[in-house]
Amino acid sequence: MSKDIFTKDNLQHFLISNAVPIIFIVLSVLAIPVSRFSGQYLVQEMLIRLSRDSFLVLSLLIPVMAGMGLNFGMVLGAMAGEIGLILITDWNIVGIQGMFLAMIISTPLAILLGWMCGAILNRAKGREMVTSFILGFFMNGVYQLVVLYGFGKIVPIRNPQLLLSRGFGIRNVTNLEGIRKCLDNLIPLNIGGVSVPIATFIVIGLFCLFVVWFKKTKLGQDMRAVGQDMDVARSAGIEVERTRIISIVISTVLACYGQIIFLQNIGTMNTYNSHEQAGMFAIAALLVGGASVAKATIPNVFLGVILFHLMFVVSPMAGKYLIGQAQLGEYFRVFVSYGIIAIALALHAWKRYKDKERARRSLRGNA
Amino acid sequence: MASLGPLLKMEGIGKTYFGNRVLKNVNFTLEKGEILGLVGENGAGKSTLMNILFGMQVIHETGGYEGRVLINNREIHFENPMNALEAGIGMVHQEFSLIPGFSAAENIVLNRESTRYNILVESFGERLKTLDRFKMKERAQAAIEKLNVQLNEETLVTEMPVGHKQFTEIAREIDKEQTQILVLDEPTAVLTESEADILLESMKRLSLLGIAIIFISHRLQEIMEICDKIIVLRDGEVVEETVPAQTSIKDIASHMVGRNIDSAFTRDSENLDRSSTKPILKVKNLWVDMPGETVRNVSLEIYRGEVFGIGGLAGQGKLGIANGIMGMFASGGTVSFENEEIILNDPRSALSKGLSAVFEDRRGVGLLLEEPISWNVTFTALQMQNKFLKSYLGGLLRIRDTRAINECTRYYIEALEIKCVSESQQVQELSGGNQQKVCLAKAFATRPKLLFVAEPTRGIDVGAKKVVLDTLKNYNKKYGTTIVMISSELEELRSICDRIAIVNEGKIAGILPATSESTEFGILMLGKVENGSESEKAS
Amino acid sequence: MNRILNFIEKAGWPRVIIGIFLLSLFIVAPFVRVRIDTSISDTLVRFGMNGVMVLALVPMIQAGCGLNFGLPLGIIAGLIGAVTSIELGVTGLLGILIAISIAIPVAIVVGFVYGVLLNKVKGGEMMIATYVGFSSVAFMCIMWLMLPYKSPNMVWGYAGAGLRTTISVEGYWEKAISNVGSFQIGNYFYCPTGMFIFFAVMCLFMWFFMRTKTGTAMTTVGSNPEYARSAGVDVDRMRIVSVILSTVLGAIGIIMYEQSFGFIQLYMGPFYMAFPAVAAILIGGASVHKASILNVVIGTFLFQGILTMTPSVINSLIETDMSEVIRIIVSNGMILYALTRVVKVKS
Amino acid sequence: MKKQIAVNLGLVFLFILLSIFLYISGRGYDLIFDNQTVVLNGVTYEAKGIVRVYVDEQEPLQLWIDDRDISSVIGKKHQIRIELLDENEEEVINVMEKSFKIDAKKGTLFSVPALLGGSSDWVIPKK
Repeated sequence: MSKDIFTKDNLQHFLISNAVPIIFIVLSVLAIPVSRFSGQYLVQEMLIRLSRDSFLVLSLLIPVMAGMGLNFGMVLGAMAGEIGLILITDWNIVGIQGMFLAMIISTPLAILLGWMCGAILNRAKGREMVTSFILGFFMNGVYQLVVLYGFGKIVPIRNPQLLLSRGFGIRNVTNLEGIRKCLDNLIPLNIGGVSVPIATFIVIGLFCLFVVWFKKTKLGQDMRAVGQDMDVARSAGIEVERTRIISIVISTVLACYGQIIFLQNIGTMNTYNSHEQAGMFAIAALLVGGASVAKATIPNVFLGVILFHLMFVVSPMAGKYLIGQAQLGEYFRVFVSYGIIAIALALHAWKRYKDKERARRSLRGNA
Repeated sequence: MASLGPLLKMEGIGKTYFGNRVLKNVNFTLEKGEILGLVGENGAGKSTLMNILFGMQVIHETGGYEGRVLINNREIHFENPMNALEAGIGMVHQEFSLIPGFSAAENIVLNRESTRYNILVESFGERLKTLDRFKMKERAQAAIEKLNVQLNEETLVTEMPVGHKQFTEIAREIDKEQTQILVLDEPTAVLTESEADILLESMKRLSLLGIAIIFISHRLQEIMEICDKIIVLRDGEVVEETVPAQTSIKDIASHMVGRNIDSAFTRDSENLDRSSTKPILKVKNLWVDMPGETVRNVSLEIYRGEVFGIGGLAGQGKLGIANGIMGMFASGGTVSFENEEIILNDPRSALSKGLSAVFEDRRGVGLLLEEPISWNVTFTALQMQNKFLKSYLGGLLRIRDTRAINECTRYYIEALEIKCVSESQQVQELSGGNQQKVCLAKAFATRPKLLFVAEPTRGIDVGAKKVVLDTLKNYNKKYGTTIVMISSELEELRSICDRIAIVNEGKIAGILPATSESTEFGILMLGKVENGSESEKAS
Repeated sequence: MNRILNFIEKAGWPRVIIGIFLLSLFIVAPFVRVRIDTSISDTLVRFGMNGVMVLALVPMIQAGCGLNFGLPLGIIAGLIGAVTSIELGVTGLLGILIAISIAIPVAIVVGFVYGVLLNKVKGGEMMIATYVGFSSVAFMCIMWLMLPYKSPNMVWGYAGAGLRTTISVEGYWEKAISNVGSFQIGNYFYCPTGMFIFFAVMCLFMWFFMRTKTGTAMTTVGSNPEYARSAGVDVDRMRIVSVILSTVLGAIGIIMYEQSFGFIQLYMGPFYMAFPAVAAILIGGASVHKASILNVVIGTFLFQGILTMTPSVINSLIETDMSEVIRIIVSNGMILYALTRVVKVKS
Repeated sequence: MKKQIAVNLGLVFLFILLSIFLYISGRGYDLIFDNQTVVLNGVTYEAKGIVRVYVDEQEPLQLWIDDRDISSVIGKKHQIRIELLDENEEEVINVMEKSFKIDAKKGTLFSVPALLGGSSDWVIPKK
């Protein structure tokens, strides 16, 4: 075999490995001029969305490290965060204190839910993703049961503005005016007409440091080992099941914080939908950033958030100018977000198959 | 602490699995810094012995063992392998137990990493200590140095040649400070010759450092070269305990395979006078990429109506031959049956020409465990030969003929004495021997001209073994079907085959008449005959 | 006592619990002034409406492709057929026939592509199927806006283009199949005989198919692909056939649903439609890799029974509408149970 | 192990303390300032012309006679400054500054006339 073929093969390998980000970059480059948005506007939007979403997406990293794939069960954490937010809104705790209080009270709940999720996933090894996905739906039912029927009856809610007119159950939209942008505006900074939510970025930065540091701990090392080969890890004396549960617990708790940060930026909360969207968008963004089911890094997170949201902001307007219908762009971005997950998952499965074949070919070469 | 007596003493060890005796009164001792060579055929009881030493779960689950294991004159009872590790016994398995994405250093100190304290430990426990990469590297280097091999501790396992993986695993055992006894299970099987030499050197060094080694290998010259003591196991018994100076390779080989001819395996003399030498199956330069059973270059001719045996040690490729011809694994070369070429990599081709196979992996390939016996028996015939189908609407609609299927199944249940409730019983509820008979019935139902039977007696009891072998013999006699039997048990092959080929390292080491001396087979198996392939070509 | 335990063991706990729950709903119904005949009639109608879509899951489960969360693909094919049939303006049984005969070729093409994709991603089918289903629904949202349908009954009045979200089939083929031989007892009980006959025919077809050479091979592929391969079965082809069959049945299923329901729901309508079907078959006792027609019948009846009864009975009982929440918890709980059921160790 | 439990119990305790602190310091209140004639403890306080109420650093509320307005504040301790203006809203006639703690039990409806009149009890009880 000549060297040519080898490099062609390499190039192909590179393109396949990075297909998703490349598609997105191309799409964005084409769509940005069509949408007629100004550069400053886009920069501002991207900064807002980075501050809003990064934390949620980062919460996905640790289960990937432990070999459990994309944690669709992060919606459980988001639910825990929302329950915390409903409570502090009812108590009328506002500002940064309110946000911290919401984090503190939802933490035990998130730990509990994460533990449950991890235990369930341990019973479904090899199909963690689809199981955590369905678990998200299931817990959404339980969440509704609690929030729609329990709140105001069993859990006392004093603020009538939160409750449905029938006297119990939380309204569809919860107003979070009290903590709106409390973190984003904690340290005001304005660069050339673009406001930068510096405090949020500090929190995100700290979290990145945490991830980097965590990888260097014994626990992080164990997780990587479990993620790569459960049997070897077990025979070396690592508690596999426990390690897997811990990784899900961490992810769930972080998703809980992520959702709180996300909602403080938005300022209102769709009581019964926010968490579902959170999970879907976070996973789509991570995949767009070039992560796979088996490998996800911090740069993937930021690249993904930027590319995914660029598409999100740009596509309705691009659709409008291109075909004359904003609705079309709207559907297009829904299509893109689901499609990208489908493509990324399929590519990963396909790549795994290809890699296996490559490995086999090299084996034959030696023989 | 001065210890009296030997480091390890195994006294009167015996073990039965479900009534099958696999170990009987095994005694040996191991001194500090001694290298013990443990040899024996597959199934001679080596792994069981080591499993006992390690306190493996499988031993407890099947009713424990007989006899006593003493370390430094104190009797020990290991609950699980962790206890054994704590007591200073290290084991390097045949399958690599390494984390692929980790470096050599990370693997060497796996789950025993050097760590540094940080404040979070107070709340979250020991596991949040940070890794001390520098110290980990130092330890890895030290362990590698003891082995005296060229191995960069930063290399990832995925990028390592096989030999380095082996060294990494041994280094891991050495890094454990308490390790006094090291068990190496066929460490050189996957190594090239030069790598093997380095490994042997390292072993000698380790023994000088006072570590005792139990060395399991099929390469007898290695055993001769470095062992202080050799133990030969056969059928669960120690048949020979000697030192290299007083023995020869040939001696050991004959001890390994030579056994008293069991009455169950007496030969029918009539098999001998078959004189057909017309080839029915011609195999040329076959390679098969079957994991763990790679076939590299096999050329063979099998004669019409004979019972042909393929023997050899596990992992040498004998199973790959049948799997490759039947299209189950990627393969290449030319195979022709009755002068028609078989298209490789397509199971339909071989099946449609009248070949059939009973695979060694009964549960994996051979059976539909969750389906009734009748399905299992008739499926191939139904798919490949359109048997057992009932036509409706003038042939437009053809559905399964349950009646014919059940009838056929009942016939085989009777003929092969399959013990079951009815033909609709699920196969997973049957015993191993009866499952094997179902596999045979499946092959018979297609009325094959040539039948591959791989490891037909593996994991079934003696009585069933005899029925299976007799069935094959009778089938061959009754229908003149050519049978190719692949087995690790040489005596079994010798009892029913006409000719036996021995496979070593993916190649045919030689083909001998079944009546040849067992020592000759033993030597072929151990790869001692350098010019094996040439002699085969000449014949 | 032992016999009861034995029965429960055989039927499976979830099925017994759900059965008892449904039975108690029927018993309680008269006491809270819910008409029992209406309830039974509603249950039967919904059973017939959903039956074929649940049946569509059988071939893929049997072939080892798992639960077909990609059912929306078949549904979309059915929707294209239905919408085209209305565009042509054909009414009555013929209208349905045309809808089905347009839907089937579309479903075959879509199913083939989908099957090829699933063959490339063995082991990860379910998750990928889910997202393929989702994204295809979103893609069709774009298409519904752009396809050149003209019938004034279907397009947005103000724009003159783009299909509406809900299209009534009244005046075309509403209940065309249901009403074949249907009868009414009193004011409240209606039996859609035609729909049952149709469903029975589909079940019979499936029963026959599973006993043909191809059907047998398909089950074997699901049971042990290696065994099937060693017996000369083209595993990939069988899987594709199963996916096509599932997609076609999904297409027919949605047309059946629409003619009874009276409306075609476009856009995000088919989005979550796979989940109730999957839940139904699992309630019927199917597992991730084994399903029978009996599972379909029992499961659809139990699941639809609960969906019909909970709103009326529970609402009157506690004066709160909890049916939606109960639906979510029961259906997803069932799927979760099936996914986490420890696979019996092969002894 | 025991030490770890102790440390964690301590941490939980700290977090509970922190929660209580956050609850108190982050609690938001709606203070209602009422400029109507009231009778408190038998004393009548007349509503006064135009008043400006400064709460903490916020924009002032401007109250006419019989007027009331809401100011949202965080935490318990607050500073208010009330200015009584002349009819042209130009000159400040009277200034009153006061710091106080909110007692949620007593209520958050405050009487401006009572304050200006120097009453110590200027919270209008809940009805």
